[in-house]
Amino acid sequence: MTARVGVVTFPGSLDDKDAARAVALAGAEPVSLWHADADLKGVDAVVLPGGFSYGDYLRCGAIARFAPLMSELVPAARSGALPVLGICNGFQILCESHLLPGALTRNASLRFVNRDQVLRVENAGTAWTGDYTEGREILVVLKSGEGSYVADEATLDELEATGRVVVRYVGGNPNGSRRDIAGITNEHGNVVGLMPHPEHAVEALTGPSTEGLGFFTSILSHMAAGSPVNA
Amino acid sequence: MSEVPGLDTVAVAHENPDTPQPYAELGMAKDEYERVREILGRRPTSAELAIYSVMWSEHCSYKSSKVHLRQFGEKAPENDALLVGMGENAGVVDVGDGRAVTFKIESHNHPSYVEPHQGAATGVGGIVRDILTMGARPVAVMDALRFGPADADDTKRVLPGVVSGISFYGNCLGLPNIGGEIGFGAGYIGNPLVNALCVGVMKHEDIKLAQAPGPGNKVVLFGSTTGPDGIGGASVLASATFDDESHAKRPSVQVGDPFMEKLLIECSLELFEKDMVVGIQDLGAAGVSCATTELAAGGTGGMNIQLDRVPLRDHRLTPEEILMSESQERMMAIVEPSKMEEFLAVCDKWQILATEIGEVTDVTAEEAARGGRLVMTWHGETVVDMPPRTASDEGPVYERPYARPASQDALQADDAAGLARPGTDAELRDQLLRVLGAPGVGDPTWVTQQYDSYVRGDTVVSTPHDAGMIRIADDSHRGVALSTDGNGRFTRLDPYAGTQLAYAEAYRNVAATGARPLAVTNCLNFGSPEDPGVMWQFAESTRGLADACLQLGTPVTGGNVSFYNQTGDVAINPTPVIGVLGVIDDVRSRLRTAFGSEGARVFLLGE
Amino acid sequence: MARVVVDVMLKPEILDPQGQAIAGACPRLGFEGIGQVRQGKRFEVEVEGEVDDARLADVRRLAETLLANTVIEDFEVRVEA
Amino acid sequence: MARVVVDVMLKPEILDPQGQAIAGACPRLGFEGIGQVRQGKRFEVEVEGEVDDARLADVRRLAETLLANTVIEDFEVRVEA
Ligand SMILES: Nc1ncnc2c1ncn2[C@@H]1O[C@H](COP(=O)(O)OP(=O)(O)O)[C@@H](O)[C@H]1O
Repeated sequence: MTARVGVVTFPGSLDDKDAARAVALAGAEPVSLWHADADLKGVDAVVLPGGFSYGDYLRCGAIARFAPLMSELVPAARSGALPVLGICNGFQILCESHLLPGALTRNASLRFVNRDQVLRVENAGTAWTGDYTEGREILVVLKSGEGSYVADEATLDELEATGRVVVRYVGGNPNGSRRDIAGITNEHGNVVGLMPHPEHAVEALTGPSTEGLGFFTSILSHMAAGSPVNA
Repeated sequence: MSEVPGLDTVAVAHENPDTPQPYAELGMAKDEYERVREILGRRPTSAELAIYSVMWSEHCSYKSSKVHLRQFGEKAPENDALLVGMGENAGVVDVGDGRAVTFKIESHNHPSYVEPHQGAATGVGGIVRDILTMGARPVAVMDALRFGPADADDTKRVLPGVVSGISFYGNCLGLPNIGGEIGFGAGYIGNPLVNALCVGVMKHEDIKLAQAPGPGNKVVLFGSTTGPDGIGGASVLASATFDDESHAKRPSVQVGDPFMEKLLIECSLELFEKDMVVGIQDLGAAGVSCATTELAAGGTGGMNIQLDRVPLRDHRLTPEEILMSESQERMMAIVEPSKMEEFLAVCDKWQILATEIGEVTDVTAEEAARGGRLVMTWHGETVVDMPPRTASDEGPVYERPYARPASQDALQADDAAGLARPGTDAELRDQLLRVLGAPGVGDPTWVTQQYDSYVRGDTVVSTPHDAGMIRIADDSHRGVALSTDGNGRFTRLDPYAGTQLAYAEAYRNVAATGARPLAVTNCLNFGSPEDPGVMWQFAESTRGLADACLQLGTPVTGGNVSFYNQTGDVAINPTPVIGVLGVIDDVRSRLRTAFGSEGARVFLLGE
Repeated sequence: MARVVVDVMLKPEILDPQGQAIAGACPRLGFEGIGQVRQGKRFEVEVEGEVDDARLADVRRLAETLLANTVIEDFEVRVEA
Repeated sequence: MARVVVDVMLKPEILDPQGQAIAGACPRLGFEGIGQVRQGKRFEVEVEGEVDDARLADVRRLAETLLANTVIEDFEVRVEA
């Protein structure tokens, strides 16, 4: 049986359909999850998609963090059992929920930036990056207004020391993120958050490349390898 | 006298026929006011005056442009693809596979000058609701912009604000921005142009119309609460020249909430899918006035509204202010009583406030002949009792005088032959650099980088290409391509040919992607229609577009007119912005504006 | 260096979607008895030298031209105690 | 209804690009003698009933869990005079 990957829709989620398409292209079954249902429908993994949940009012992800679904998701993710990928707004929600350290703040340019972006995969050992090789550069899409990753120096040092920086910007820092960090993981490697959009680089026709698909095939390989799922 | 102190009821209007009324301040001409009195057989109440003043404003009634716009219908080419033509919120064309596409471009020029960010943002919001109202899912936006010279002080205020407004609203709705244009010119100082286009996709059977059939059906207002946004905006803001005084008064601007609009879109689409509405209208410039009169006029002609039920953000609002409010992100639906419960449940799911504010009524034959009967009460007292059709469809129509300006000959005589030619390599180089470095020619990445072009995952072609293209279905490779173009300088020199050139450019841009041009929308940005020279430009421009559309076989399906783009008596260069939509059976065969491979041969086609 | 604070709030008649979203979230988070919430901006401006009337007038002008959009916002200037 | 104000500012060690942009614009606009500028948020929260210590504690909890992200922001709660 193929893996079932939930894609959560919050009020204001925008890239949910796109994430579901990427899941399907990778060969998994996308399952839509609704923010107001405290029910993960027994999925094997979850994607928190991009968008402007609750209009990004107050702070990006600040209100979505309190959705009923999150009360199910957070403990499962924290324990290491449930793989969760947060993309863009999803990354912001993961930080606001304290599943990942640090925070995302206004781009240094103070403007929204939409561009094709090269990333270097720094950690190919997470649930979502196993199909890449370490050091590989991939071309995906970056589109965000509050994508500047910040954390205190001690946290940054620890992330580096423990290999928890998952992807880094290459070819110029687009938003002022500390140490060019584009994405990070938790200590179990099951929760990954990144600002750029791998799900917009899955089809040659509509994306700058198909090199983002690896995030979605990785979770299938991870399942197949019999890693703890909903243990 | 009325129970509510100061309330101007129909009874009060009868008792005090001679109370002076501020029709002029509301932008109404004396003879228009007299006509209202004639229609009603008495003086209007304040609420009725509010309705007529916004509905008969240039912005809503097209009173100066109507006689010219008619050509688009009269000269329309035979076209089997047209499912809904001009006159509805937006035109609808058949694109095959049982799918249809609706698209339209609209201006938000004056509000964007007053408050660039909010003005442009709410411009996007408005056109998106127009498309939604047709029953379609909005799938992409474009924007055509004009500013004063790039180094002018006011441009530094207006341009970043407009771009951030479009970016903020469009991105937050999850609509990819697939193209547009930016131009600069002296005349646009104080008169920036912000024209926003939206395209939506639906199945043929999903087409919705603005009508209120079936006596007993409920009138439901849903979306945002009503506040004092842009009160008087429809007639005062959108139709009057900016002089220093009105600038100082700074009318209360409309503020957009794209998050609310996103919920409204999803909520409405679910309501459509579950077949829970029989008629629907978005609340645009003329708010509740427009929605009630148009829905009633499109249905039985009869409607009762309890105006005090309209949920307010500011409890001090009077009936006439509620009627004129331009608060954003609101819709009005006509719902069968048996479906009300389910309707409210869907709204609740999307956290959308929905309020029943009245119902559709029957009218007698006599009332129907007069234009129907719309009655509104305020805490039980009647403040409106009027034939809605007289406001929505039977507004004034002007045959404005027009004449070719005497200066036109001199303008045309001053042609390129009189310009100095570069004599040396250095001069040639200098000229080339000046052209390439001109703000209107240079790289627009500073702007386009702020727009999300990828969201929805269906964008096949977008910036920097000449046209945008999106895939419109998951189960086929069908797509549509769109381009907007306009050139105020050409149109100034020759309004007839200049408009045709803009159309031809948009047409070529679409054709060059591999799509088949199918239909046209347009936003006509001009100076004051009261100036015969401007009116001549307008007449020539519309004639040019209608003739060209007939020749190339693409009907005009809708559009928008923006007059009074001028400072003092100096009008902008006439700037019709033409949008062309084409269809492509297989997006995988699309072409882009780039040399595909090394060694390919390059041909120049045409003269 | 003295510190001058500029508070910028949306005019009361202007829609404040952020404030509304926050107020809407309160009951869901178990905060009862919260009425309207409005969100504005707070600027902390450090000015050189003494804050006399002329200096304050400067900051007021700064607030008017740059910090606040007076079409939709009101502002207040005060010296931090 | 009483009004409680919550001021939220970025922690001093967190970069504030908005404040920097404003400070940078000042000399260009002819404002001299402006040092650092920092931009934060101001919330005006209307609470029902009297503002006693329990009420204030509520608002402080609201600030801590929702209005501020204490990873990067500090906040202050006070009753508006
Ligand atoms: N330039 C134009 N060309 C063709 N149709 C137009 C043009 N301007 C307006 N229309 C049509 O007139 C009708 C009324 O305009 P609309 O913009 O819907 O009014 P409102 O401002 O109330 O939304 C629409 O069907 C619109 O498409």
